[in-house]
Amino acid sequence: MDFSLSKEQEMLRQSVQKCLQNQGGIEIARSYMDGEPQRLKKTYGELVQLGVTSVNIPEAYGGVGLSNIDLVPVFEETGRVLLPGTLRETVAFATPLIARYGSAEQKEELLSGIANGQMTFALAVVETNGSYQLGDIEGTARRQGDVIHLDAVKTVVHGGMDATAFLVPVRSDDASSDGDSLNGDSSNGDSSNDDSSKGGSSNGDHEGITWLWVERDHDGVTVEPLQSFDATLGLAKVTFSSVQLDEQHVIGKWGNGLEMCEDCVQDLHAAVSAEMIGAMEHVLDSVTEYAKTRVQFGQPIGRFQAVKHRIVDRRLELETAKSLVYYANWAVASGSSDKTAAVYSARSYATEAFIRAASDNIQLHGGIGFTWEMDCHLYLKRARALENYLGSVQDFEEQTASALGW
Amino acid sequence: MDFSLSKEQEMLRQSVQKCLQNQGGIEIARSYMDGEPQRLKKTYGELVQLGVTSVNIPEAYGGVGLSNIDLVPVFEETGRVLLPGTLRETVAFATPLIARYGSAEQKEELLSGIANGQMTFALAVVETNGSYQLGDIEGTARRQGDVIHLDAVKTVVHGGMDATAFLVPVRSDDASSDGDSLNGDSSNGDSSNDDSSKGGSSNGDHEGITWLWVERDHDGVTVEPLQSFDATLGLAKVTFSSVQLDEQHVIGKWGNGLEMCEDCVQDLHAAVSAEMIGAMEHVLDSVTEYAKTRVQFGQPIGRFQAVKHRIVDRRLELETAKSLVYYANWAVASGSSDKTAAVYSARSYATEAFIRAASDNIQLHGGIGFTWEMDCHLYLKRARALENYLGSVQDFEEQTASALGW
Amino acid sequence: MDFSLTSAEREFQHALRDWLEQNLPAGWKGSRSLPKTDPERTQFLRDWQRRLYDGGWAGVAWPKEYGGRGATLLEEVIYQEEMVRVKAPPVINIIGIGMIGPTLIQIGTEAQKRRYVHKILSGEEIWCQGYSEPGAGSDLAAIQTHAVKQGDKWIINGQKVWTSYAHIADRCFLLARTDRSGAKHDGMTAFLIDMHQPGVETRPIHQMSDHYDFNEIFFTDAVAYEEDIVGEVGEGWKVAVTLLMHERVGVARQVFSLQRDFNDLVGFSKTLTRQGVRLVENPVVKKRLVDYYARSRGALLTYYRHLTQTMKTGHPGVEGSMDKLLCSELGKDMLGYAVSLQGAHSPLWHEDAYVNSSWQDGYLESLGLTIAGGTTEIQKNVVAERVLGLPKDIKH
Amino acid sequence: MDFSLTSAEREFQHALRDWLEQNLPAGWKGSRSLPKTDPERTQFLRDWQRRLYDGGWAGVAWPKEYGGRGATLLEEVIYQEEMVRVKAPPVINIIGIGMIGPTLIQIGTEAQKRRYVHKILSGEEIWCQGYSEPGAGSDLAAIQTHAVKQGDKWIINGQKVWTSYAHIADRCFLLARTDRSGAKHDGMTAFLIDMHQPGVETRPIHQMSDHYDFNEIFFTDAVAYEEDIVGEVGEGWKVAVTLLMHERVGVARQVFSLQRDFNDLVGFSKTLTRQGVRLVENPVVKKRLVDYYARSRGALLTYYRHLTQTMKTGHPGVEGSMDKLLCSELGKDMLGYAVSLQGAHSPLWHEDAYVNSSWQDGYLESLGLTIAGGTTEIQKNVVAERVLGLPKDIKH
Repeated sequence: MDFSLSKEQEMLRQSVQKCLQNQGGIEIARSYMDGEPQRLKKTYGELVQLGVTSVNIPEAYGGVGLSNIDLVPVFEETGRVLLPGTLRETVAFATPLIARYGSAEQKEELLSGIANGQMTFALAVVETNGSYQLGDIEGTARRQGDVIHLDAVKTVVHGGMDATAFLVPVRSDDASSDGDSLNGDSSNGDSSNDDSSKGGSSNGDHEGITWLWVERDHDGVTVEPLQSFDATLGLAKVTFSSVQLDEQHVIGKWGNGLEMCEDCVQDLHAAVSAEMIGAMEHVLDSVTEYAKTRVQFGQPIGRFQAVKHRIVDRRLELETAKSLVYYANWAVASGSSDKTAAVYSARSYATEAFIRAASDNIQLHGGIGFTWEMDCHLYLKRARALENYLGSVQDFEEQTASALGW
Repeated sequence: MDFSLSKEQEMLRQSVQKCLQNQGGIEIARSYMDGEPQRLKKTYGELVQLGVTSVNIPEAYGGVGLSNIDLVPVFEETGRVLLPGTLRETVAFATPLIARYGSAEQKEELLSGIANGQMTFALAVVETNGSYQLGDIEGTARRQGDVIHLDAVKTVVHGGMDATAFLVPVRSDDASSDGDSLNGDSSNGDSSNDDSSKGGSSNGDHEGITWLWVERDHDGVTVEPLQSFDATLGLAKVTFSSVQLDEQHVIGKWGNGLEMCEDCVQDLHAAVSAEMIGAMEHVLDSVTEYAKTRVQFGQPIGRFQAVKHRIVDRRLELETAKSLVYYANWAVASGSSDKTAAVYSARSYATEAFIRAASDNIQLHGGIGFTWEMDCHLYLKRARALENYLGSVQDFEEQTASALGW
Repeated sequence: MDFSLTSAEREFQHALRDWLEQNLPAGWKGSRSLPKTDPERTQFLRDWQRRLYDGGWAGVAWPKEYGGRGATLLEEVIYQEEMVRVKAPPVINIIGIGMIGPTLIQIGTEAQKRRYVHKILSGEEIWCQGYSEPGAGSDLAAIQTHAVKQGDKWIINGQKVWTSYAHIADRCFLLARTDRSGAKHDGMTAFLIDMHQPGVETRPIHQMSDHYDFNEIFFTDAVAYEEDIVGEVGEGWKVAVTLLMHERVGVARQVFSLQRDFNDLVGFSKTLTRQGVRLVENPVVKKRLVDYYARSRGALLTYYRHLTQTMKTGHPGVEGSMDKLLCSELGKDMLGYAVSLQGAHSPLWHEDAYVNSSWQDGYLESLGLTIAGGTTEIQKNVVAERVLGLPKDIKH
Repeated sequence: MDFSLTSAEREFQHALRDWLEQNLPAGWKGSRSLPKTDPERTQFLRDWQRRLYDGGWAGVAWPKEYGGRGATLLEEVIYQEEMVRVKAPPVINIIGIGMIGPTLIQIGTEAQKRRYVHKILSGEEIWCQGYSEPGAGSDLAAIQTHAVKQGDKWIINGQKVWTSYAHIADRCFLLARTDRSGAKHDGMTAFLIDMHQPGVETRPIHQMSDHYDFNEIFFTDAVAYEEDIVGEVGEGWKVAVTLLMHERVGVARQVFSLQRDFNDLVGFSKTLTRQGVRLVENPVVKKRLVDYYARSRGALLTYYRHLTQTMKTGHPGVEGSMDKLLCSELGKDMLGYAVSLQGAHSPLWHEDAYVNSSWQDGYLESLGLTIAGGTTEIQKNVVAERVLGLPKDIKH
């Protein structure tokens, strides 16, 4: 039994950390906020050079063939500097989605695009009603002959301003509705991962969800920026208006999108959680440092128990979150039977702990912590912006409970 | 606008306080725990002398004709010394129940018995399944001619070891079931308070609940003590086995018990909450005092912010609870339209605040606070024992929400 | 115990309501947003204060002889409640009206009264208050800004921070050190400084909420004169305390805002849904809302209880620290939750906000309310030491 | 990162399980309750320890040459986990086995080893540990119990408190002041005291849980001899620290108990109902249970992470303070909730308890676990200062 990262994992952390620091650390996010995404692009390129986007791509497709647990240090480091962009969605969602459910052709094309940094993905999931429940999806895909017609409006797309392509779940009125019986089984050749054993009868609103991928510059795609208090997220509203796609843009089985999503979204939440603990650790390190040096009443404020014990409280939560997040990533990577409960309980716990840490960080910095110049607020805003990313804390808690059989 | 107790109310407080101190304060509870209820009996007699049991009896029946708000200082003081016994149930439930719903004869007999201290009541409500929902009542009352047959087993009866009589809600298979059409309307002459306007169609499980009162020494009544971590409560299991009662033992309309209970139980919860803030205040006063005198590391421990700020946190909760409880009692007394929300939100808030205060009191006293000799634990145990008295915090919260129309 | 208003109080309330109904700036009721940029915003606010002044509603607590209404404490509270209720624009000279004017009326020289008091009420001269410094936040007595006497002038050098309205203020009530020899609390003097002089430079502070409500002020050989001193030289701390005592209604605005925010939160929880269920019917949300109901009502009722206290003793006590703690901590918690409940849309801001950007703005601002005007940590010390009599904290 | 056991570890686990299956005291599995009164209880526990000893399971971490198993750290942890899992009776000589024996083996004289070590493991001699005093709780260095040399004897006077097992102990590891001249941490000496002498009187402490797990000890001219000193005169503090270092598995019992309690809590939440709905389906309860799931798993996994640390560095660090904080605070919270969930029946106790009196007992005991062995407040200071490097607290 050994509950620490391996030497290789720690080495990857160090090279990522060094790379991010070379690019300016938090300045990458600040430049991005100021409307200058070049620094982010350069950083992304460097991370690609380090192999970050290849880590969890199967060896058969030119990747390193590692898993979530190996990505933990990467996301801890990107979280620490609040890296904007779509690394998370690309590596922790698109890669497993394509690797597990894509056709052989898609794996060749898309995974190598991810590996070489040419392709990055954002998740265009949330409908304008705010729901991220796939059951509430209103956007549609219809087949007409060989052509798939996509109509959807998706909002609060994280990284939507930056991705080169979108992953879009839509309601697919399948074969029966247009008399076309070709419905997709044919082209998604590589069915070894289709995992029909997962099955469970799909019911009611959950029927007929299909995942498409769409290039950003495809005809009929409009991307509009959304204003957010976390301007590092590149939030966008993406409209797909009479977009015509070929079969190659369907990922996995036509109509089988729900199970695919439930599977891969756990990889994503495990990654989000890892980012959170990285960010939280930064916040606590910096407030600890501040408490040692800031003097009031002739004392470093860290000598006052109101300050020191509050830092300890948050630190204990960080320790707890870190344990849960490491385990969750291990559980996902090893397919442990408790992985669903592990992921969602880590996600809900880390979410709330991050908010508290970021909020207390401002408080303990006093007035200065409330200024735009200090970084404190960026962490709180990120904490709040990630809070409801693809689920609320209550959703995560209910998913945990349900996974535990309650 | 004036949000403080009147001179008269404060005078009543002082005389109650003095009386309780003369009888030994917390020693009344300790004697009771040790199996010596004499001190409690004597105290009750003294409180009767002070007029405490007459305060809210209508003037027409020899009382002072005041209301809940005037009882607040009384219950704050009895709460402060954790007075055992049935003063609360007698004064804050039996009195309003009888005054509002009793027959003229009952008012004469029972209210004067309460006023002179000869009669005390406990609420035999909770069924052995643990439910205090009147809808779950299993005990029954059947009419046969002029005789009412009562069969019920009630548990966790607070003050059950001390009361001279019990108030018992039971399921009353009314007239239709035994062909007797007399069903009670006749004898409950004083219908001015029956408040049929409250009405609302009683439905399903809530149908046919009737309140009876039964003397402790009535044939067929068995009282067995229950062990509790709060040995000051006189908890009992009370069995009514083929108890035969006359019409005079029915309070209010036959089958109308639910509304009556919903009405008067608010008086009771307002009183419980007032006790809680009295107890909480005692706890915080004593821990504050301890923090000024106990020295560790060469400092009074109250100089350490971990201690002083924690006391402040609890004090702020006491201030909040006190405001809510005062207002709740005022709302009940004045029939304010927000009284239900006021009572139940005060009850749930005070309950949790009391537990925290009592728990922290032990913590801040350190090892000594954990001993039987110190009083700290008595307050925690009372806090925990009252927590679920006639409802859980969640129940109270739901009642608040429902009263607010959510 | 009585929660009803007297007929005089009710009359006061109705008069104000009627006046507001007639006089809120055109278009305000719809958007309730200030012009985005200076100087439009400043002009808008100056106009609003002038209108209040003309209507006799600028300084309700001021004595009648100085143009006020001589309102009772409770009327003053009613005033705050109404202003919050209708979401009236802020009063730009609030520092002058709330504290500096009353202080000058109480202890200013005749010349100071003649020169300043009237223009405070009318809004002709806007005031700010120079207290905090970079090294003196919670530890206010540690200020370093100093004034040195040269002939009939005092030469002032130093830096202030967290000064509201400084960028538009005409004058500043400034606390400066005039003697470094004694204890920290001694050797301070209170000055009335002209902000339109070469030695004074203000720099706005960009807050995390993207607002600019505070400023830094840099004094470089700024000048004050003998007649600008309030009280005596070396008695600045005492003057500052006197000034604070004029803050009679304390957190009134915050406590009423909390009630309004709570009601609005419940309002949108009745319409927004999560997984098809209205938020207000979601048991987990409902529990939280009931908690906010109890705590916001509790903060309000506690405020009233303390007010009763103030009315009886004739002066506000340290209970104000409790009110501030209750309000500011609850506000941060509740507004955070109000943002959170907006689900996927919660990070959206400004024009793209889902329910209303004021929730996001309010939440971000709430992070400052547990800091400004005495941090939560300092307030707890105040309550511990001055209400509960616990031992003083470590110092020096 | 790897959560699986090695085959050696698994073998160890299975051997222990098999042995426990065969050897738990008759009737224990049903009631799991100790005899209510002494001396029956003491005899029961002595028998249990003897049985452990005979089976080779009394001191798994002890070196083989002293009768132990030379278990690895992880095996020691597995041992604790299994004992908690089967709710085995407590080990009466736990202080002797866990700390005093290993300390004597490490730094005791040959004579001390011969005289004491074997009897510790067999349970022939029960040990207690005299540290805390009425005036020295959190501030342990403030002890006043003193030993004065008279000829070849040391005469001991003073009072100890919170001493587990003192009422049945044969010997006491005592920290006493032998020199008052220097700093507080100096001038202490560690003695091995005979508890069966006229100058030693123990008095049980009645706890709020109605248990008597602790005692006071009064020393009135009690006697120790030169050969009873551990280490050197004046080095008592160092010896006490050495002794603490032998506490390798820290809060293992507590962390495993938490998991067991959590599972049991979920267990009864699946059967008990509130208003006709199983507790586990009540959304508000469910939310709370999920929180306990995360925190109890978090405490366990954090404990393992720290263990990994200990295995790498070879000695336990201050991480133990974090583990203790997490476990003891969570325990108090969770057990209180477990009692609360029992609704109207929640105050019932002993034979009248609803689910099982161990919930009420456990909750009441949990109030002590945030105090004993270093209060929460002290542990936070330890973490702040020794893990985070924050400034030392005020002292003297």
